[in-house]
Amino acid sequence: MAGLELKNIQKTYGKVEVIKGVDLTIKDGEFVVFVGPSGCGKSTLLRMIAGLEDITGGELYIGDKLCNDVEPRDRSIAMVFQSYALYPHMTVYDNVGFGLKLAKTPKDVRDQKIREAARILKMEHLLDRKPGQLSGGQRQRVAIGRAIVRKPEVFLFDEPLSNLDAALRVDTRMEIAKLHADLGATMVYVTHDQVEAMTLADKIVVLDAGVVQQVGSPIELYQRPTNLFVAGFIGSPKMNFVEVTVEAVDADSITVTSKDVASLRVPARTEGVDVNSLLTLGIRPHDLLPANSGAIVGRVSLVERLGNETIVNIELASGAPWLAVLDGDQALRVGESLALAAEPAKAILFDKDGKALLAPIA
Amino acid sequence: MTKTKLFALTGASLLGLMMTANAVNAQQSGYLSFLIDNGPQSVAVAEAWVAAFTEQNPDVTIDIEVRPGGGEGDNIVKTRLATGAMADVFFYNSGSLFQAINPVQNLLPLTNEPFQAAIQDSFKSVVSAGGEVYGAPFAPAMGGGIFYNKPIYEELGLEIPKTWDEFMANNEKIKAAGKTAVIQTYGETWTSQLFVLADFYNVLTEVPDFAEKFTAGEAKFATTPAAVRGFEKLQAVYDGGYLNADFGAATYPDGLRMVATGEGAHYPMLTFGIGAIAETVPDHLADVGFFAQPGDNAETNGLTTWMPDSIYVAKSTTSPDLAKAFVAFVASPEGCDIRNEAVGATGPYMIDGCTLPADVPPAVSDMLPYFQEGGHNGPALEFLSPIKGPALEQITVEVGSGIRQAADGAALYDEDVRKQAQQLGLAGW
Amino acid sequence: MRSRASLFGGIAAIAATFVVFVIPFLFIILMAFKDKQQSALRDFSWPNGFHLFENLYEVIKTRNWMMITAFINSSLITVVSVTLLIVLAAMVGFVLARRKTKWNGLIEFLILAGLMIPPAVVPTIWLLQGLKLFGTLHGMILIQVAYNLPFSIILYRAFIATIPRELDEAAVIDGARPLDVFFRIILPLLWPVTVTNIVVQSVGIFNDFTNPLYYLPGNQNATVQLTLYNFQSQFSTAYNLLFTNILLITIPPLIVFMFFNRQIVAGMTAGAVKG
Amino acid sequence: MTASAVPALKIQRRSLYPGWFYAPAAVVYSVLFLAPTLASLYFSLTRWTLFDATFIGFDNFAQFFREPFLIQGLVNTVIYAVITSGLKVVVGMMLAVMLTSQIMARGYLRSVIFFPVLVSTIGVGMTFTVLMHPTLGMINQSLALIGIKGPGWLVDPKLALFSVALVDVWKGVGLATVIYIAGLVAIPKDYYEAARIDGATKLQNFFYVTLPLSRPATATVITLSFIGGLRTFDLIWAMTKGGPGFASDTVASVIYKQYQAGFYGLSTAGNVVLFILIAVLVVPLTMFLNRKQGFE
Repeated sequence: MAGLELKNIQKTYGKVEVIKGVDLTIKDGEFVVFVGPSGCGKSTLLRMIAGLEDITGGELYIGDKLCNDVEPRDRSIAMVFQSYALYPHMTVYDNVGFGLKLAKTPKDVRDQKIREAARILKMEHLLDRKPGQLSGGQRQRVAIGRAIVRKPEVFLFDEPLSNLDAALRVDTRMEIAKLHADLGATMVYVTHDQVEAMTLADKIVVLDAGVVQQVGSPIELYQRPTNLFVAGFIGSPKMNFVEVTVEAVDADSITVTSKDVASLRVPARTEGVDVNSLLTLGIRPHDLLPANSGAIVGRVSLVERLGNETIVNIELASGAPWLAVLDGDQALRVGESLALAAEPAKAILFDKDGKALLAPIA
Repeated sequence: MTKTKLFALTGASLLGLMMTANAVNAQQSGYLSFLIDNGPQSVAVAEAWVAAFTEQNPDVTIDIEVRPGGGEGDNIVKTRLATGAMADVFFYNSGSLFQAINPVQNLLPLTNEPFQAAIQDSFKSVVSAGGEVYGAPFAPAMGGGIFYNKPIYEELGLEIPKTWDEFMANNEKIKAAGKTAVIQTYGETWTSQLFVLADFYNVLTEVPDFAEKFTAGEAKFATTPAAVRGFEKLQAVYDGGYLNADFGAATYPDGLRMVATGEGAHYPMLTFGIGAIAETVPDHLADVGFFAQPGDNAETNGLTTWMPDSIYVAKSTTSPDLAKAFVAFVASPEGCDIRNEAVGATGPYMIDGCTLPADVPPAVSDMLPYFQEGGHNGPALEFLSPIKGPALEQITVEVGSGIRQAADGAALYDEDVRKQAQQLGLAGW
Repeated sequence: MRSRASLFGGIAAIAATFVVFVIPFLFIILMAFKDKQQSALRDFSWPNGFHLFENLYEVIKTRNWMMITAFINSSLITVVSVTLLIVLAAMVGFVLARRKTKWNGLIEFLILAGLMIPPAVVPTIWLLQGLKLFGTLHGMILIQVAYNLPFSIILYRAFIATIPRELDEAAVIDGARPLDVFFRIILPLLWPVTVTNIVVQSVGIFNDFTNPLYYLPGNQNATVQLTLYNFQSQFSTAYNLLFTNILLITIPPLIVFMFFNRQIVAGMTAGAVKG
Repeated sequence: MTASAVPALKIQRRSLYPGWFYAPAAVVYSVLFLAPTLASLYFSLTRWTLFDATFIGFDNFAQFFREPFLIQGLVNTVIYAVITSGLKVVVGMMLAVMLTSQIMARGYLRSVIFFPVLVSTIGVGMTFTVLMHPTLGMINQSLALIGIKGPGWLVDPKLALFSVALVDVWKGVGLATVIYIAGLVAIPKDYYEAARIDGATKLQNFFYVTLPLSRPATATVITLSFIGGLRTFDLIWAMTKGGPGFASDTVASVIYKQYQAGFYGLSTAGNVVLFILIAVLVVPLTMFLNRKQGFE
């Protein structure tokens, strides 16, 4: 078993920089998810780990071995592709066993391993079929089977669930989590879906424009995003933002106000923050509560009643569209005015560069 | 120039390679390869000669290879000579085409072989180059003229024409009788040239030095009235409506069959066609007669003659003695007899001592008087001049199909001839 | 309504194709059954008696059983050169479709040039002699490969572009080397085009007439098209034999076709590869 | 900008798509095709008897363009190529549409249409020469049965070229059809369904969906059959030898006749002319077709 070490990894195509110096340590047995919008470089980074893309600069260690110039087959990795990339002309059995065959594994050993993988993934009955005869979910299983049969030290997943329908996606996600628990192998997983990232990851790496924005556990990212991008990307529904003016600065908090927000005192890092300067206030929809004398007032524009909770779209005075997720069923009407209170401790302020002014952990 | 030499050198060294390659299998086993054209007569007679020769020499093996005839065959012969891959012994034309295969460089001289003593000088002259004789005749001399159907002539009471006007008058009567007067077979284009080529004796009677002047670029077909006559005659039979309905698509065998069976009255052709008639419609062989293509004057009526094709030995042969022995065999009276036996007699031989059987077909006996004392004959232009335009057959098809006027055709042929002369690098062009 | 329209359409199509495509073949077949006299009429009539076997015997035994040699030679040339063509062309097509470099333009130019430029015969013969390949089956095979490569490459390249690159990558992750990827993944997936290639090229090479005429002289090297040519003048008065010959040399391509017929259609219909 | 890269470690990893895959094909192709072709460029500038070559500059080209029938040959070549490729596109497309529809006896139709592709050109030429005989030929005899006097297909100078072109289409349309079938089945069904919902008729379906989306197939068919048409030789040679007279001569048959006549330099020059003709016509054509292809 092995961890991964990325040191200032860079990738350029001609003059276009795709990955701009990524440093990352992945511990043995960790489940790491690369998440970010499409085109952020997360797949490229994964393919560089796999050896499918050359590394322009920096060093990649798998275990203790420098792997920049090691052939993929010698990196003890396995990969599951977005399109599964099953070999259409081979049966499931042969698909799963192809790598072993190339490695000249004796036939009986091979057979045993294939059947074991099939058993783990509950696909023994599919072994004689060709990929064309399988459903999406079954193909997904075969692709995973092909990965685990080789007993790699690192599993690489490239958006493996994006071709599945919603229900299947949830099931398969759970299976992958279980697989990780069973195998205890290092897994690197790429997705653009932050829910997948949150549910699966030991550690999430948020990427944007070829740069690592933040690395941390899901809860850390949710509660203490380091910048506007991470704050906006992690969490569903998205965090609400509005521009505010600093009213007063204390030792460990800042009081802000605006057309939309009556003065709100938010715990924060205060260095370099001046009165009257502009900041961005972020509050998650779940952290808003209806209150008669709430700090935030808006007009209801849409109500989605889910029974256990109610999602309310409101339009603030400045025109900013916010969301609030309220507990229980709330009888609200479109057009009526709604006042909301926010728990100041859960609000986050961002400076004009988008950096979060997080209060130090007590 | 150095490049030219380089290529020549390359060619020569390749030639050398080929020779060493051949040497191994040839010396051990008295082996000859023998390249012939694919005409049925050639195949039949070649097989007969090989059979007879190998019977006399049991240790010898002779392998017959067949190539297409016509221009494609020319190409193969040239290509194989140029690349040193020629068979040991081969059939090929005499006259202008013989000159085009660069005999001095490619062929083995046969000048001093004993059998040459019996071969007529007129033949030797058309297979000689640079003072050496390279060939021996494997077929009888031929005449170019007109085959006619005897039963039609008898039925309509026609006389053998001595002038072109008489010929056309005969055609008119035949046409009036509801028969095809003149057979043409442009399905094989070479047959279309006969009216022009076979008219050359008539050209010579009027312009005796035409061939020399033609070679020198001084005489042209279009500007020599006697020479244009051939094209005009070709046009006249078309304009007169004398031709068979399918003249554009009919083939040489069709033409022979038609003239033999009376589907048509006249077919201009070389006399070697007799052999084919004997093979394909033997029952009608006696119905076919032959006369020279008439000119404008009955007094000078005579035949345009063709020298037979020749058998040659390639210089690249590894068994020169065996090859020469085989050629000597072919060019012997015995060889002539085998030929008579295999494909019948089609004309007088160019070899002293060769005789024709007594019962030759009428077409042959019709031809013989032109060769005998008091007869008139003269060689075709291609034996007097190295120049023969390659497009003549297309031009004669055009003139003979009414696509082009005779004078225009003659002028176009002059253009074609000019190109040939230039390619041959002749002076005066 | 609809089915009736398509029924009429179908019958019309069958009738039209019968006249245009089938009758000429029936003509060839009927001629091959006739005797010499009847065949000389060249009409579309029922044969007077059954002469196929004597015609066949006559054609095959002509010129010392040359037809047998010709069939062996032609089959050898066809099988070997088509095999080489498939492997070489697929290799080129594979790299050409997958790897974009500055050479691609040049390579594509050369491929197009190969489709366009008429081969230079005599210099080729000189070259073959220098390589000691002139007049040998090896030489002929290599000539066929060289002349037909561009077409095969074009077929393959277009098809390879439709095979997802992830398959190659999956194979690489599985530990495949380039040759494994090519022979175990790509080549099997190319089967539909390979069928097209086999059919088109083997028929073309088997039916080639010009190139053996020049590059393969000698009786022992005869190919089937040359027999047709050799016999043409010999048989020019015997249409029955001429057409028997045509019929005889059409049989091998016919077998290739019957063998691959379903796969041509199936392969074509398979379209893009599904994964 | 990426100054901290580690060039020292740059061991070239072996590519998944190694260049040496080109090598075997390149060797065969260069030695047996490219080298002789380049040599022929030299020979086109010589008077060449096969035995020796004399450098004469551009005389051969001058002579070639003085050929009385070269211009007609050039025109014939283009006409032939346009007719054959045009008909192959139109007929091939029609047959492919028919064969991909729910027509009865599809297997029979497919086989029958493809079958002529299998027969040798020489055999087809010989057969049709017999069938097109002006009096004895089956075609004209059949026409005579319904009271039509058939034309002299191959012997009428106005018709000969077109007759050969028709036979060429007869022989080659099967291949065009197969290429089109492949192109048509690759068109996703969604387009037809969308068009149907938009209320398109069958004809509109064809013109707005099938035709534009089968453009790659069209490009292939046109390129192949156009080049083939420009280079065509065996069929013309087997059927008319360029005749009657020069009526169906193409550049290729003119070249061959020069070659036959032993004018090797001249004929090689003709080869170069043919190559240029093809390049001038085909290169822009393929560029045009490929540019369009880029949109899909």
